[in-house]
Order: sequence, then structure tokens, then C-alpha cells
Amino acid sequence: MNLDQYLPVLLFILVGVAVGVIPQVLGWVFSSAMGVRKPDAQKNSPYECGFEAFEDARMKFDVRYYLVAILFILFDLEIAFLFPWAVALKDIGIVGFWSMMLFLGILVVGFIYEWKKGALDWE
Amino acid sequence: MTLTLGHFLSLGAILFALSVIGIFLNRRNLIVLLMAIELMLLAVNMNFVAFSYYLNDMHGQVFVFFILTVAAAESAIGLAILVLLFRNKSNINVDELNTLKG
Amino acid sequence: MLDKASLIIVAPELMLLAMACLIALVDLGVKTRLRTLTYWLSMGTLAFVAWSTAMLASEAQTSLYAFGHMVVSDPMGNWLKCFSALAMMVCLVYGRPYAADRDMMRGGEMFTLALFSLLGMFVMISGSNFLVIYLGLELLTLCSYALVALRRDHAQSTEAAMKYFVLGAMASGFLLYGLSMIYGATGSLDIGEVFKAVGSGRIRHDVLVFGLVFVVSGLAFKLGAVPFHMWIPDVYQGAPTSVTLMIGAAPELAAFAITIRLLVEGMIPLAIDWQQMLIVLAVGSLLVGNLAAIAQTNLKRMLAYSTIAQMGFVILGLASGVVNGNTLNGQYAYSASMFYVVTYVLTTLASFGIILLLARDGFESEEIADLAGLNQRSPLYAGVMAVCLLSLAGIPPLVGFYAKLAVLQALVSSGDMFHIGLAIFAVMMSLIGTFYYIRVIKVMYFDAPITVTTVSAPADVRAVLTINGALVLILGILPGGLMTLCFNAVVKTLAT
Amino acid sequence: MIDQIYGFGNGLIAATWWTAAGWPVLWTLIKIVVVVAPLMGAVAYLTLWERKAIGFTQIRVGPNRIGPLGLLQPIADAVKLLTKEIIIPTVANKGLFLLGPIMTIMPALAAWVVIPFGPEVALANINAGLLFLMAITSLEVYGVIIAGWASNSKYAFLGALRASAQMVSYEIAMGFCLVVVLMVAGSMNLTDIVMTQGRGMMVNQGLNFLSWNWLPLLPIFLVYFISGLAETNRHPFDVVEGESEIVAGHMIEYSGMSFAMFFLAEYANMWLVSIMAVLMFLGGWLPPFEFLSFIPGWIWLGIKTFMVVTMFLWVRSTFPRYRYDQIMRLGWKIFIPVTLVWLVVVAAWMQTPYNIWK
Amino acid sequence: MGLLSLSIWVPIFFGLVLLAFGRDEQAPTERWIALVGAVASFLVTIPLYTRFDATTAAMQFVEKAPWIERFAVNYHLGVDGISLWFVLLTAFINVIVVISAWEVITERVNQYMGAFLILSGLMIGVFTALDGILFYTFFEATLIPMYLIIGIWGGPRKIYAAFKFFLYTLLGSLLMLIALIYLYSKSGGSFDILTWHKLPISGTAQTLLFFGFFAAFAVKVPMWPVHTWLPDVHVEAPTGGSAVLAAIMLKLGAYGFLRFSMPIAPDAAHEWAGLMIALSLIAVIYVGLVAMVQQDMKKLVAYSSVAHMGFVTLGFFIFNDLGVAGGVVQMIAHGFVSAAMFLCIGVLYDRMHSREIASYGGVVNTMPNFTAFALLFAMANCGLPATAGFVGEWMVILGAVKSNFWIGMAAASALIFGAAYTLWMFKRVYLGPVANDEVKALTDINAREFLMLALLGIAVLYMGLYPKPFTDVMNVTVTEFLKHVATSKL
Repeated sequence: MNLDQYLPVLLFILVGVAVGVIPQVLGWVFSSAMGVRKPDAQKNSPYECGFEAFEDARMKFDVRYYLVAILFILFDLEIAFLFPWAVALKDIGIVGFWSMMLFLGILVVGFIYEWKKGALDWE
Repeated sequence: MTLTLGHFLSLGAILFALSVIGIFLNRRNLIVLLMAIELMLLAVNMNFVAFSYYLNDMHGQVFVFFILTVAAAESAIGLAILVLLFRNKSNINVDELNTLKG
Repeated sequence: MLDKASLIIVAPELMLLAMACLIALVDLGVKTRLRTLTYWLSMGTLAFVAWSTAMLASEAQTSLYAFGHMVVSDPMGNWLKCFSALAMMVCLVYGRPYAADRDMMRGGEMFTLALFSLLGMFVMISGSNFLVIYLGLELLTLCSYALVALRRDHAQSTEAAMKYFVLGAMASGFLLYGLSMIYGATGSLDIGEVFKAVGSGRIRHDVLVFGLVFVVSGLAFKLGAVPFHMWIPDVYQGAPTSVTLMIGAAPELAAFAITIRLLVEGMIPLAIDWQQMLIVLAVGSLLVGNLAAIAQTNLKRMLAYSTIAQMGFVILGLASGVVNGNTLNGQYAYSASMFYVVTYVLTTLASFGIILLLARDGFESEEIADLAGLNQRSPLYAGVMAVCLLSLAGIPPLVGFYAKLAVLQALVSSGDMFHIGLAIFAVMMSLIGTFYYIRVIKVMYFDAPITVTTVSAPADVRAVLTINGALVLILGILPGGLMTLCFNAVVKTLAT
Repeated sequence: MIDQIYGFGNGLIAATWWTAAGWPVLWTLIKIVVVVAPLMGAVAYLTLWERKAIGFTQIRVGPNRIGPLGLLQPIADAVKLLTKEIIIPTVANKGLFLLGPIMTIMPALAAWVVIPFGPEVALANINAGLLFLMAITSLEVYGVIIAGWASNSKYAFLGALRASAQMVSYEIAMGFCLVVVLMVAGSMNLTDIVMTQGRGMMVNQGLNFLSWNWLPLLPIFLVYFISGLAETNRHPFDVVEGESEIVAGHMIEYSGMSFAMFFLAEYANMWLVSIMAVLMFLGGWLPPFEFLSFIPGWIWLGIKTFMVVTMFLWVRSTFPRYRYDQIMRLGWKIFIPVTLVWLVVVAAWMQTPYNIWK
Repeated sequence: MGLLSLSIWVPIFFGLVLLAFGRDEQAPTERWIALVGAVASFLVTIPLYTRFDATTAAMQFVEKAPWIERFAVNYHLGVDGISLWFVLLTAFINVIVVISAWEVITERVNQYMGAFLILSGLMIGVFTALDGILFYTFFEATLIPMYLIIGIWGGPRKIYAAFKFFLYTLLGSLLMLIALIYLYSKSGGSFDILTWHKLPISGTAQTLLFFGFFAAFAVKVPMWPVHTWLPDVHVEAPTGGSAVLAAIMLKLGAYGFLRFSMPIAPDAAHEWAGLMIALSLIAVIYVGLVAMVQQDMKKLVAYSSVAHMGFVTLGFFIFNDLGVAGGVVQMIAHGFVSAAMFLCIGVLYDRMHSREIASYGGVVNTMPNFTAFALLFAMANCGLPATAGFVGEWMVILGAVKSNFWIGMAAASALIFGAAYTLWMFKRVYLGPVANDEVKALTDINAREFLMLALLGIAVLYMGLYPKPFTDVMNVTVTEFLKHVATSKL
């Protein structure tokens, strides 16, 4: 397995994490050093229009978010299937084309179905 | 240390065992169950990819691709059922799934 | 790859797919309560598919492969497909009024999902490659999960769906893990190749057996064999009855098919190993299924345990194919199992059909006590139910007896005392089984009815149910045709 | 020259661990810094340019107090943020709360590893570059969700839900766009994708810019650009941090440098989306006309990227904010069908003799 | 369609016709249809006797057609001297049963009559089947109508009785099923009983087979100690059910010994004959004693049935022609007598709704005609000469003495018990002064009851006075049978 090209990827991810961590640490250090860090109970309470929070923030939320999540998973996988096909389309020719059209056809059926069912309506 | 097939298979087996343990011992939250199931499929994927690479055979990786898809579809349905369950019972504790007994 | 011959072989599947999509879309415009248009379209499709698979089955003499050995078309598979299509038709007939009463038909999902799950079964049955089998299996189970949860505001069925989902997904995981091991050991996903590789003897036996354990557990999950049976009672009981029927009838045919494909067609050289496992499963199923069924008061749950026990018989048949390395007994054993499964499905359809028929708006009729005095309310339906239960108990001249006979014959003809002992054990267990079956008959015939309302049903349900019950009896009196059909199908399929 | 530096470093310590592992890692780190440092600068000055550009649109001057023409403004902002107190709400999940910003900035930077700045000039010239990009940018959602969840505040939570729903919705349309590009390029390697745009009938006549993907794939290009706006939660799709509704969305509980991370990530993403648009649709480092090819490729790349990123600002200063349901409708009901249709059209086109991407 | 098929399917056809009827509004029609069906099915059996060739032991009226080709199962029917009379007996009893139920059964008449007609067809099937699976099918299928008859129209503990009946008999027959399948494999794929008769089988296998069949038939006969279901079932079953059960169903088991156990496993039969004889003697003597202390008339008759069937099995396992023929004759005689006994009890029960001996007394005063019949049947049950019961028992005892004096002695002593309990019951129920007001209010039998009892009475007397037609038919067959059984198969 030739993974040479992936060394930079790994390092870059690490650098990305470092870029995330270092400034925060610095900010912590500086703000502490300059004495601006004065936490108190009011300041550290969650923001809610000046009131105390009435209830836990981890509340029930709209089921449509679930729906979006589920639809996303499915469509994203369609894309995952399209990726290798798209790359190879020039090689696999007309058979490949029609195979994917069948696949997309089913996808479109599902899409029309959920559209008509109102799964895509936010209101 | 060189990575051999055995290492990958062991990893797969460990993941698989973890997921089975997760399914059977988890008494708290159904979401954890769903995650354990995903983990199980990933353990299988690990096996397939490892075998595919060491056998020099692409079919295993194709299989992985399909397993991933199915896993996604499965989690979609699992989530949907979970939402239904939550709406009907107002919680998702494993212990609360007890109306069917006998 | 995409040649015309291949397309003809999968024509029923393609038809099913196209129509399932079309019906999903057409249904969007259907407004009637009973979804008449959707219903008849589905029925037409299923009828056509059943007809075409029957044609394929009766014409084919050998196995035909398509798409580069991905799918296979052989008589056994095609007959199983034909039967599962018919079973699905019957499910829809019985289930429609029930579903409509329970707010499950606000959309036509029931029909679409039924068609797609049937497609899944078809793919499973035709799969000649681990991947195809797996995809079929998942298509089936995913649709089944959704079907079980179709009654959205019903806590119990949602709970059943969740249990089904978790255990079903785990079963797929087990099966897959086993398949991955077999793939690693043999280097192929193609069942034919796997067979060659396993037969060559070059492969490490322990790896294969390790994979085999998982494959067999996965299959046992799907068949509902002890100790992997936990989902069956809960799901049968919790699911809306019309859906119970859908997941309890036709899918058993498909599960049988993949068991044959994986274990027999793929790994017959390992028969010594998997037969032992199957025997343990069978003994456990017979024991647990029959004993647990006695304690049930819920009819659906009782039938669920009875399913487990019946599957014990099927597995027993599968486990007696190879004797001392000799596969000659195989065709008898496997055809016996096939006959058993087919007749089991036929009987299950009618018995759940009765439950569906008796259920009214807001009343489920799933307790055994709800059947009290059915004979006084409707002798016909009581008769149908009695015929089914006696058939499940294996009393001649009903078809269930010949199924048991065939399996027992396969066991006994293998010749050694161990198998004969198993046969005796099996009949003892079925004696216990008889107890709870005739207890239901007792309730129907001997007890006084709680309500005196006569049972009414739509004409199509009545007609199909009568035919279904009559078939259990007629096939009992004349089982020869179906038996020969199963035998020939298995012989032709295994010959190649 | 670069090879010489590399050789010099390689010979610095005569030990196998150095030549085999130590120096290559260090060398890569140097290269990364060479990418990241200008990027950070670009991000910083993009904030200034944004304020300036909006100012110009509105016939104002924009920031002009700190430094000549306000050029030191970003530095002042940075210092201010650096010295501000970092607040960790008492009810928050501490670990996740701190992880949120990291998970946001990391993908925004790590994605750059596969961006080619010219032929053969990429940190990692991997053959699945586009796939990597999709994968790593998808992680962005985690940052948002983690931040919103860990804050344990209703506004943050709602904001996070809205943001993630929006991001995943547009990711689908964006994914379809990428697929179309892939299809015509026949490769997932970004360098290849650029190079394939430098061929064709129009190139032979010196009109390079007409053979770039933007023209035959115009609908896709538009969808991609608009999806990019939505992906980065930019105007007019910035309901996520809509000040008037849910104040600052998932970032509300953050302050100081933690907040700055989200800020940085947003601008880094803007650059990323822009350069991606350039690479995929606007010919990357290729000159628009043959006769302009004496100008180095990286300059062209810079100019094009700058133009695209300026469009982001132009859009912001021009359009009013969308309602949330409109956003979702646009994503699901317009973009997905449009891209799907165009995908089929292009695929079919490629099967005909008139295929221009042979 | 051959005569045998007709005798099987005519009653089943009429039974199905009846089941297709609706509710009890049409009860009169249903009764007439049932009677027509029963008489018709009896009539079709008569040519069997008239055309029977008593000079051969071979199967007659043979019908053979492939049925389940996969297992080489044939629809193979035939009768020989042993089975012929049972076919007629079954059809005859069926007519009686239909008549007995005429006014008594008012609920679900069609199902009651239908069940009996179907049951009759199935039982004829058992007696005529020459194929193992066909035999088993009929043998088991009889359980279903009987189960329903007991359960629907039975007495207070009918459910217990129905379950006990069903499960006891099923348990035995399942072991027989294994034995059948084993024979199928041994014989190289044949379910033909006649083939099995000729099949050489090893000693151990014979023993196992013998006990496999024993499990099924001993329960059905019933032999001691698996007889306990019979009294319970008899007590709870409706009159017709008891009559058919005693008259025919018990014979299925005994017939099975002759058709399966002994010819297929002759060596094992000889080897275990001692055990069989011992069990039979226990049945005859011990159960006879038990019968004596019964308070319930039906129970008493039930125990006496067990004792009488003990004579039958005793006769079979002493392996001489007097014994075997006597056993068969005893079966036929018991068919008439026990049916008659139960019908008598039924007559009383219909009026008094009690079976306790203690609630009766002096019935002769109010029902003289009936008591005359009852006396006849009681005498037959004791085995007094000139009644049907005498012939069989006498032949068996003679046979037993021939083979072993002490066995004969023991069997003969049992006759005394039989006389004792039957006559004692008769005395307590019929003789003496009128016991109470209910007995005083009894009305004598009506024409229907007279007809039914008269038919049986004629049969009992005829058989007792002139048993030749019965024995002539079976002589050759029994001789052949004994010759076959005497030949070792080892």
C-alpha cells in the first residue's frame, strides 16, 4: 500500500488541531495574565434573554430535523455510489450509463415519493 | 512492527465483540444500541477490507461499499423507529421495552 | 454482463421492481380508504410475477446463471419465488381490511413495502453470491422493520419494531461476519467458487468452521431457531397482525432458500460441522418452542412459539442430508424441508387469516380466549382454523402430517440410531405441540361464545380464506403433487 | 532550489531515523506552514476586505482608523480577541465545549492539504482528492453540533440543529455537483481535474476560458456556488447565526479565542470553497487566454480565487436574508432536481458522439 | 370406484354434505340426510359379504392406485377374512348411532351427524388400508371427529376427557409412525403392508418395531396399564360417541396387532407373547374387579370393555386358531354388545340425566320393554350362551386351555367377574321396587329406540345362536395368518 501521499494529510490534520488548540490556550493564558478572567455565576450561566434558564436545554426538538438527517444519510450514499461510477464512466461506456440510470431512476422514484409525501416541506 | 492480516482480523474481532457486548449489556439507551450495531458492521468491514487487500481481490471492497450503504439505510430506519418509539413512550430506555412478555 | 439472457432470467425481479416503484407513485394519487387501485395493481403484479416464476420453474431443467454468476435461476428458487409471491398476495388480501381499520393505510406504504420485501426475498432466493444474498436479505429485513412500525401511534408495535430491528440487525451482523471469514478463507464471494475451494481441502478447517459458526447463527436468527429465537414471539405478538403475517409467512421461504444456498450449495463439504450445529438448533427449537407455547394465552404469541417449533422440524430436515460423508440422502432431506416450509407457510397464512378476520375495529382478537365458541358463530371459519391447527400439529390427513412424515423419513432413512433417536424426540415434542393446538380447537368448539355476533368479512377475504383452508385439507389428501414438485426442484437444483 | 533545501536538510544529521522519518516529517511540516501561514493572513485580511467591500457597496469607507487605510485592523482584532476572557458556562460539557471550536477549524484547514496551487504543486497529490475534500469538509458539521450540544443552552442547541440541517442539505447538492465534475474529468485527482479543462476545441483557438467547466456545466457551477454560500452559512443563508432570532446560533456561549476559531473557520472555508470553485469550474491556474500564459499559474489562481471570494461579499451586501424554510426548499426542491437532471444530461451527452470531454 | 372405496367415501361424502348445512333450523332435513347416508353406506358394504370368497386368505376387492409417488405410497385397499366383518360392523353401528341421536341431539345436529358419518368412513378406511401411510392417515384422522364429538356434546368433564383421549392415542401412534418409516427404509422404499409381511427383519429391529406398534395399539385397545383414558372418555362422551368408541375404535387397536405387530415382527411377537398374555390377564381379572366397584354405569361398562378386549389380545397371543379366531369373533361380538350397553345407558340417561347406579332401581316397573332388551344385552355382556358374547370368549378360553391350562383357567375365572358385575348392576338398576319418583315417572322406549335396540338385539342373538357365517369367513385367513406368524423372519 502506498501511503506516502497520506503523510501530509495526517500532519495537516494535526496542524489543524494545533491551530485550534494553541490560540485557545494562548487566549486563556493572556486573559488570565491580564486579569480580565473574572468568572462569576451569572456570567457563566447559559444565555437566555436575561432570564435564568427555565428548563434543560436538551429538550425535545422538531422531528423534521430527524427527517433531514435520515434523508441526508440516504442521499449522501447515493452520491457515494455515484463517485466511483462518475470516475469510471468513460471506461464502462453505455452499459455503465444505463446501470446508473436504473439506479438513479429508483432514486428519483423515492425522491418524488417523499416530495409528494411532504417530507421535504419545512412548513 | 509490520501489520499482518492477523492484526486486522484481531481488530475486527475485538470491534465485533465490543459491539455484541454493547448490544447485550447496554441497558440504558437505545441510541447506544444503534451505535453498537453500526460498530458491528464496521467490524465486518474491517475484515472484508483486510481480506480483500491480502487476497488481492476487489470483491471484498465492493462488498464493503454495499455494507456501508445498507448500514446507512439500516440506521435511517432505526432512527425512524426510535423517533416513533420516543413519541409513543416518551423515553428510549432499553429497560422500558417490556410490554411484550410471555 | 448485461446480456439479454441475464435480463430474461431476472425478468420477474425487474417487473416487481418497476411495478413497486410505479405503485408507490400511483398511490400518491389514491384517496380511497381501502386503496382499491393500489391494491389491485399490487395484486396484478404479484399474480403476474407468480405466474412468470412458475413458468420459469417448470421450463428450467438446470440452473441458469446470470450477470456473471451473481444470480442463479433454478427450479427450486423459482418455485420458492412463486410461492412467496402467492403468499404475499394472500397476505395483502387478508391484511387490507385490518390495516385500513387501524389507520395503517393513510398511505400505500403497506403495498409498496410488501412488494419491496418480496423483491428482497426474490433476490435472496436467486442469489448465487454472498453479496447478492446479503443485499436481498437486507432489502427484506429493512422493509420488514418498516412494516412492523407501520402502525405509528401504537406503542406495542413500535416496541416490537425496535426489538425486531435490533435483533435483526445483529443477526445480519453475525451472518456478515461469518461470510467475511468464509470469504477470507476461500477468497471468493461466489457460492460456486466457495464450494470448489472448500471441497479442495486446501483451506484451514478451523477458519472455515469459525466463519461457519457465525453464518449458522445468522441463519438461525432469520429462521427463528433457538437460541436465536428471542425476536419471534415479541415481534409476532407486537406487530400488527397483517404485518405479522407478512413477516411470518413468505420470508420463511426465503430464509430456507439462503440456508440451502449457503450451507448446502456453498459448504456441503463441511456438512459434518454444520449438521451438528443445526441439530443443536433443531433440538432446542423443538424443546423451547413447544414447551413455551403451552404457557401462552395470546394466540399470536402461541403461534410464534409454534413457528419456532416448526422451524425445528425444517432444520432437522436440513441436518439429515449428509450421512457419513454420503450426500445421497440430501435430495430427500432437503426436499422434505422444502415441502415442510411451503406447507407451513400455507397453513400459517390461513391461521393468521382467521385472526385477522376476527379482529374488528378496535378489537384485536389475539387472545386465545377471543376465539371462544367460534364454531357457533361461524362453523366455516372455525373449521378452517381447526384444519390449520391440526395440520400444524401434524395430524393426518392434513398437509402438516406429510411434511412431518417427509422430514422424519429423511431422518430415519439416514439409518443410524442417533438420527432415529432424533426422530423419536421430534415426534414426542410434536405430541406436546398437539396439546396446545388442540387447546385452541377446544376453545373454538367446546367453549361458549363470548359474543354472539356473526363473523362478516369482505367477499375476497372470505373466498381466499376458504380456498386456503381447503388447500390445507386437499393437499393433505393429495400431497403427492407438491411433494414431487419439491423433490424434482431440489434434485434439479442440486444436480448443477 | 527547493530540491536543494530538501537535500540540505536531509544531510543535516547523518542518521537513518532522520533521513527516513524525521526530516520528511519536518519538511512536510515546513510545507504545511508555508500553506497555512499565508492562508491565515488571507483569512485575516478577508475580514478586512469584507468590511471594506460592503462599505464600498454602501458608499462608505469601511475601517480606516488602524494603520493606513485600516490595514492593521485585522491585527488589532486578533489582539483584542486574544486577550478576551474565555467563558465556559457552568452547565456546559467542558470537554465537548472545548472540542467544538477545534473540530470546526481543523477540517477547514486540513482540507487544504489536497488543494493544488499549480501543476505538481500540492501538499498531497492523492488520487482521491475530491473524496478527501468531501470527507473532511463533512466533519465541519460535527464542530457545529458539538458546540451547540456542549453549550447546553437553548439558543445554541437550536442554532446547531438549524446549522447542521442546512449544511447537510446543501452538502447533497454540492456532492452532486462534484460528481458531475468528476464525470467529465474522469478523475478524482484535483490536478487532473484542472488539467482536463485545458484541453478541447476552444483551447486550440486560444480561448481557454471557454473550455473550462463553467460553461458546459453552467447550472452546476451556479448550484455549486450557491451551495457554497449555504455550506459556509454565509449570507443570504446565515439564519444560523441570525442575530435577530437566535443571536449567534451555536456560537453564542463562546467568547474570546474560542469564538475566534469559529470565525476563522468560516473565512477559511470561504477561501476553500472559492478555490474549489476555481479548480473545478474556472480552470484553476490556467490562463483565460493563450496569449496570457506568460503570467505564472499561481497568479491566475490567486486572481480567480479572489474574484470568487469577492462574489461572496458582493452577494452578502446585495441580498436580503432567506427564511429557513425557503433555504431548505431551495436545497431540496430546486438544487437536487436541477443537479440530478444535469447529471443525467451530461452523462447522456458523454455517450453521444458530441462528447467534448474525450 | 370399487366397493371398498364406496364404503369409505359414501359416508364421508354424506358427512361433508351435512357439514355444509347451516344452522339447526334445518335439523329435520339434516337427520334424514344422515340416516340416508348411514343406510346407504351400510348397503354398499353388504356386497362385500355376499361376494366374498371365503376359500382364500388373499386380499379381496383390492384397489390400488398411486397416491404419493414421492414415497411410493399407494391408495391400496383390500379386505380379508379378518377385516371383512369390521367393515360391515362399522357401517352397521353407524346406522344405529344415527338413529340413537335422532331426538337427543338438538344442537348443531349437522355437525354431530356429519362427524359420525365421517368417522365411520375413516374407520372403514383403517380396516381396509393395505398401505402403511394410508392406514396411519385413517387411524389418526379418526381422532379428529371423535375429539370433537366428545368435546362438543360430552358431559361435564368433556374437555379433560377429550384431551386425554386425543393425547393418549396420539402418543402411541406417533411411535408407530416412526416404526412405519423405519420399515419404509428397511424395505427399500415401500409402504406396502403385504410387502412388509414378507420382509426379513433382525431380532432387535423386530423387538423395536413390535414395541413401536405396541405403543399405538395397546393404547387404543386399551391394554392394562394404558387403559386409564377409556373410562374417563366413556363417561364424558355422548351416547353415540361411547357406542362407536367401544364398538369400533377399540377394535382398531386390536386389528392393528393382527395386521402389523404379529405378521411383521412374528419372532418378537412370540418372544414377548408372555408379556402380552400377562397384560391381557391382568386386564381381564384386575379390571374386572375394578369394574365391580364402580358407581357409574358408563364407567362400569367401560371397564368391562377393557376386560373384554383383554380376551381379544389374550386370544391373539396364544397363537392358535381358536385363540385368534376367538379374538376376532370376540371383537365383533363386543362391537354389538358394548354398543348396545352404552345405548341402553343412553336411553336411561336421556330420561334421568344420571348415570349413577344409585339413582335407579326398579326400572322394570316403568319400562318393561326396555328392561327386556337390557337383560338380553347384560347377558350377552356376561358371555352367557346363545348370545354373541359367549362365542368369542368360549373360543378364546378353549384356545388358552389348549396352549396352557392355567392361562385358560385364569381367563375362565374372569367370566365369573364379568357375570358378577354386569348382573349386579342389572339387579340394582332394573329390579326391585321403584326407587324414587323420577324412576316412577319414566316412560318406556319409543319406536325409534325400540328399532335401534331391536336391530342390535337381533344381531346379538343371531351371532350367539348361529356364529357360523362369522367364523366361516375368517377360517382360511386365520389359518394362513397363523402359518405366517409361525414362520421365523430372522
